[in-house]
Amino acid sequence: MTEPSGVDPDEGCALVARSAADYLARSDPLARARRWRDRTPGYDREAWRELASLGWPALLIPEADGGLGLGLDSMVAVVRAGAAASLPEPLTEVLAAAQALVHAPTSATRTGLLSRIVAGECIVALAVQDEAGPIDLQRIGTVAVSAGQGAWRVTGRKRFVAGGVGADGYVVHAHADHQPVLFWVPADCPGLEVLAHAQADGRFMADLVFADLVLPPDHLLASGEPALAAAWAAIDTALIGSAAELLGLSQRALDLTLDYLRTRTQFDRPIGAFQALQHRAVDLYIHQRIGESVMRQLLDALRHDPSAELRTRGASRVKARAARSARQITREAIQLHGAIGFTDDCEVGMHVRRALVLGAWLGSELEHRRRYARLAPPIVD
Amino acid sequence: MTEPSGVDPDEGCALVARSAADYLARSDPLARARRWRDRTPGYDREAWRELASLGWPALLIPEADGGLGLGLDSMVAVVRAGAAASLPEPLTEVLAAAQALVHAPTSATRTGLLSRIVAGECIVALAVQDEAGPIDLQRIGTVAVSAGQGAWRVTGRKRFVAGGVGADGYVVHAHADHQPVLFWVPADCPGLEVLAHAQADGRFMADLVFADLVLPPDHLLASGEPALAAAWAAIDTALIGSAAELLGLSQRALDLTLDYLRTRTQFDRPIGAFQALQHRAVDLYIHQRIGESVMRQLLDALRHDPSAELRTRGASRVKARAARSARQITREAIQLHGAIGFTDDCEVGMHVRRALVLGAWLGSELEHRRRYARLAPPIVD
Amino acid sequence: MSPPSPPTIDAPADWEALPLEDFRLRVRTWIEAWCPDEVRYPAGRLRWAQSREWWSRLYRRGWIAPGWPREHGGMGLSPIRQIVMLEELERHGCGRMPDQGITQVGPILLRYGTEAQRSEYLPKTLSGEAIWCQGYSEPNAGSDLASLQTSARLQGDRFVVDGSKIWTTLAMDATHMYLLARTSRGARKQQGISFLLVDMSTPGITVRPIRNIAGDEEFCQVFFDSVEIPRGNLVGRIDEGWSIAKSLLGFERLGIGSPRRPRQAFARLEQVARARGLFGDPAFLDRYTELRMDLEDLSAAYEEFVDQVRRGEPLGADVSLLKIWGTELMQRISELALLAAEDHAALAGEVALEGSSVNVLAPFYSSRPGTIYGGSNEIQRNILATTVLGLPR
Amino acid sequence: MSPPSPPTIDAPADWEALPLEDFRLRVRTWIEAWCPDEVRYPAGRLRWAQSREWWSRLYRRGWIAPGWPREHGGMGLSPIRQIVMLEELERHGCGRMPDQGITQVGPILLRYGTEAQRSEYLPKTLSGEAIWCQGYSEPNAGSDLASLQTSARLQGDRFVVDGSKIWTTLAMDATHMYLLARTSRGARKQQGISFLLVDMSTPGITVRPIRNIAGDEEFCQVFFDSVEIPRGNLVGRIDEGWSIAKSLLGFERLGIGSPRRPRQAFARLEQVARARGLFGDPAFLDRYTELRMDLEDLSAAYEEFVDQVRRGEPLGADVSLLKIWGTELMQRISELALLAAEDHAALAGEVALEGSSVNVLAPFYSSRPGTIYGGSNEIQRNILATTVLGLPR
Repeated sequence: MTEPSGVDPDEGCALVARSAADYLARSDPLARARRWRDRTPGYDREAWRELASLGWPALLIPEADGGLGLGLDSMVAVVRAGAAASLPEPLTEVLAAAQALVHAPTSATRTGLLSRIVAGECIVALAVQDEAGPIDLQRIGTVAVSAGQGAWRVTGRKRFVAGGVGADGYVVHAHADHQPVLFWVPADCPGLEVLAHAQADGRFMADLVFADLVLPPDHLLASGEPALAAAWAAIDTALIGSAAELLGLSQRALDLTLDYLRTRTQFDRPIGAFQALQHRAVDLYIHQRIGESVMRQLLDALRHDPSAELRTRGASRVKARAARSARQITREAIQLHGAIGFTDDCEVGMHVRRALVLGAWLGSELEHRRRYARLAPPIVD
Repeated sequence: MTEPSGVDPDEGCALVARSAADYLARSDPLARARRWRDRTPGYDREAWRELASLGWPALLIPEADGGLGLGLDSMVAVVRAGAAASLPEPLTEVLAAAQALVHAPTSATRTGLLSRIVAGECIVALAVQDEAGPIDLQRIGTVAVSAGQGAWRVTGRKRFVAGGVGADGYVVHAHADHQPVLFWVPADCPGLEVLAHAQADGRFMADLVFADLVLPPDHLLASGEPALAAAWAAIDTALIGSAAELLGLSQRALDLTLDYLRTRTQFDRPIGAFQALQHRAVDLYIHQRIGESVMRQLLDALRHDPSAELRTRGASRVKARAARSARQITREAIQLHGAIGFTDDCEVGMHVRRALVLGAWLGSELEHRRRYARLAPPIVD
Repeated sequence: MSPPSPPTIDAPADWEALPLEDFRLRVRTWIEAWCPDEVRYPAGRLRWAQSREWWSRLYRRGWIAPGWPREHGGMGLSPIRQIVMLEELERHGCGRMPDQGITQVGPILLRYGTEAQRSEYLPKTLSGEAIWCQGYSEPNAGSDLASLQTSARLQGDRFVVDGSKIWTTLAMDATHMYLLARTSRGARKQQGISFLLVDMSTPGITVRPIRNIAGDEEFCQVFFDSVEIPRGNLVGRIDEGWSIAKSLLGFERLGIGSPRRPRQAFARLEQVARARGLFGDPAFLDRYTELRMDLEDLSAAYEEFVDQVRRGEPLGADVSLLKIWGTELMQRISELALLAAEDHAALAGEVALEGSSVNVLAPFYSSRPGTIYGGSNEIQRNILATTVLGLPR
Repeated sequence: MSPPSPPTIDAPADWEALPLEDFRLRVRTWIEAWCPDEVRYPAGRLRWAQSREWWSRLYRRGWIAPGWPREHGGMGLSPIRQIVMLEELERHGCGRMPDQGITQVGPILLRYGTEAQRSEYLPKTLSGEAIWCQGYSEPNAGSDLASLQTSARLQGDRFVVDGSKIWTTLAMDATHMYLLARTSRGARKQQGISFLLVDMSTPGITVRPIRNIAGDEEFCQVFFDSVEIPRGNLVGRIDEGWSIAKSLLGFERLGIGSPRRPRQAFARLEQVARARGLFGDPAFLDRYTELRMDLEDLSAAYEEFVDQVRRGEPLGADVSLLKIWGTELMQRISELALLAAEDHAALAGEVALEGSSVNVLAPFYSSRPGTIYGGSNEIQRNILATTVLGLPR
């Protein structure tokens, strides 16, 4: 993980969290999310530039590359708050894809892209999946062959590219010469077709179809082990970010539900006085708290041991837990709101739909429990 | 299934159910169960003779063999009522083992055994398992070879023989000449060792160890397909019987719990007035009702189509359901009783422990769901 | 596609005279021949525009009102034959039409209506000229329906209605509403409620569709601003509408507890699992089989209540157990379908899944209202606890 | 086996002066050297006869009362070091001794006792001469503890106690009891309760062990028939015992929520699964991993509360969430162990399982009281709902 050189990381994290809270309080992201949903790209490019002016896309980018050089704590704080506020911009998606660049070897392409990302001029998305199901970077679905003079000819297809509609380009995982590689693929590259799929939350995923797309030599970002390491860094960042979003939205859904229970009256009592509902609310609260603890423990552990091994295992653990908690909380939030909870006007629905998307993105809770079982040593000696 | 020749089956079932209720009401089987638990054989041989005088072991034995020739409905009614009353005698066990004899080809051994069973002079147990886990009659664990002059020499071991301690003999599944066979093995046969294992409910299971045990020719009850058919008839009867017991004991545990909820007061109210407990009680009631419906549907279906296929599939279905319901109900019965529910004095514990045993006997709910999935055609066209 | 209009068939004068299985076969054959494709396996409730043709065919056949007496244009079927009819419609995947006039208003007018009300409303309800919606729930009277506040003040020969109703299914398609309104305040809040018939074109009525979480508009809020309703539209006696509304329970509740809807969700789960190749995954199979057996066992319980109807016995409050088990099962099925769909579960609408096209989220969304509407499952549990289990209030 | 008695070790005068990890290592090494095998991984609570030797070793080492001040014979440890001590005992599998004198009576006497009470009881509590049991619950005061009825009438210089206490853990081993009894009736039922110390050998006391569902006798009912107790055995002020009893909550509740007990059950599950060869079964692995992660995630939450203690902050009511999650998780673990054991789950006691010997049912039984005692999980949920979530009472 990147370490800030100047500012104390805890201090940096606290500063960023405060500025995020300020921004979210004054900019009504919920209204923006409603305005943009089901319309490509699903978010507001203007707003993205404002986020960039707050430094959000730069959070995890090293200071040497023009970023803020903060740690995952800062990302978690910001995307968590963003999700609670229904922020529609693809922040986790860009932060994750940028991590692939951060972990790629130094090159002019890398330097140029990172500075454009920091400036808010470039929205980049991560394309690592060939099909649904467990992510497998050994699978050869997208292939690059030499097109002469160091150039590459790419054919194949990438699927489920979150934030991929409206992006300026993609970090694409492919195979060349029996090696995994990462390419930079600009969105306007001839031979690239971007197919938009509507997500449950009103945003869009892309399928990328490469039909004899030709890339210049300098668009190869990394190959071999470094390419794999960079891809996994990006994927883990996406998982930890999605877990943070899930925790943020489930906390918000829980708060809305508790407010409703306190104020809605039926049978001449606030419905929150009914014991059966109280007990269910407590179970939701426990789920939320357990999720928060797992995230906090992971961030603490990564501060002491920023190894890829720990990060990958922890990413699966926290994604599985946060998805589980958010599933329970968002579903019960509908039920405890009653009919109103099923309406589009009710904010709860925003969180329900977002939880559907995040729950499935890059692997369900089930898939991540399985992955964790493969990665983690046994618990009892 | 056997069909009665003279008496109307519904009529017969109703008569038997009434006499069972009478007997159970006056004979305090619960006290007997407490008296005999943890003491071999775990039940009262005197009481067994009384049950026989009521015709219970004869229920499923054809009239031609001296039995009552009633259907599974009658068995279900009686063992269900018996389980609700904590009857400790091995009724399901004997009824099931006798089914193996009923389905075996006619022989003097068969005739003699059936008449002794009807008379209450012979307690017989079924020995079909070589080890824990799914029952597999193709597995060759117990082997018989010729001992000359038609006699058989048996070696091997059978496990988890419910009702096997104190029995007068066993219907034993073995392999001879690469064929499945069923033997009659009297308890006093030299070379037979009966190892007693204490069950959670205070009764006993046996392991049978055959050390060069020699059986005369007429102790071979069946071989080949008829042996398999007879063994499966017995196993299915045991499963349906155990499901009926589970339903009986879970109904009783539920009734005790509802009574407790109505009468126990805390915080100046009957605890049954607390909504969270009400809702949990309702969930138990629903589990119980679903279980009853599955049993009723199975018995109805078998009246119209008494095929082995339907019986085997239905046996797994009803065992899985009844075990599931009884698990939920007995566990919650402890919790809803509070500390008193954890004491030995409280009747609930009898049902909790019996449910542990029946839940595991001849396959858990999980195993029977898997078996059902293998046996049953898909649900949706 | 079937031809535009079915021929007239000589029907036996008395459907009850046919043996039950013959009756079932006749119904099945006719449905298969004449049911238009557009009403089969819809994603949600059918709108009136989608239903019109099928309604009209059933009407001309004389089959639009299975439960009504024959002298009023119904089929005069006994409850069990009504169930057979429902089962055959379900079997063919026929969606639910805006049928509350048939299932609710007709029976109420037959029991409580005046001769004038019957002759005015029954024929046009049959023909589809009058499409009814239900005006019961209010923003502050959901689970606690009896606390409803929409008022109907009697002024001369008219009631003047003010207030609003909510969660009114497809009110935008309806020509009429049957309405519960408060005509006075009694000691108990169930008193003082009256049952009124309302023409939706009356001035002062505004219908606002409510978009739901899935993006559809099935429900509406209906506003009443000094809406004048002729006194003759009062059904039964004034202030005694609550017992009229309650009289429809029982047989209705059996319908809510039918395994039909969870079975549809289950079919969707199977479709997803097949496309994803999950039937070779033992862990998936365990989960799948558990749900499958929960569904089949729901059917066993449902059949038992149907038998009770068959024997002519009234249904007790215990029938609610079907609704609880069935609606919650449908939610559990929809959750497994999401897991089975993996990444596809993030996508809205129809999704291309290894060759087939599936709306993965549809069962998830459509399983939500079931636990809330028709008396929420919390209310059902309260009822079962006190009336069936005899726990203290 | 370790030698019969540990040597005397020169201890640093102040345990707090050692760096935390050094402290942990010292504790660990000593426990490993001196803890007798018979107190490790017991099936249930340790009886006094089993505990005596271990108690005595800890006492001689000066480690029997980690939380007591050093001037009273304790170690004077801060809360976080007490937790380290507990963790190391757990790690080594040390069973819980009859330690209520140390954890409950000592702190109460130090805060509310008189000088005479302290000098009489503290030394013999440390040495194990006085073994304490708790007399709080009554047959009609379980969840609703404040409704207790056992009476203590002040007559001259004595209280005369009548009534009975129940669910008294290991009362048959105890020499003394700390008792809540009613000395008067106030407007609120929490008023009028007093906190008394009782010598169990006083005439009129009868102890009846209660056999539990597993066949063990851990709990007792204790009957009081005109039992005379010196007035000097009153702790704190008369009628104000409720607040004394309540003052022990907080840190105690963290102990109840520790992952120790579910972790023991989980170890049993693993033992069964290994013997049954289930780690190759994908369906089992899914279930196993879910529980495993629920357990690890409980540890994450527990650590957070421990950190709170480490920072010297008081624990809030939210700590109850650990108890709810942990005790219910332990039950879920025990259910999977039953399924994993297949037919063996029918058998009582130690079962031979492919070479190893396992008591398959032990986790099932021992997971039951956790959701009932120490404030049932229902009560805990009530408390969380109203005090933490701010839901209306």
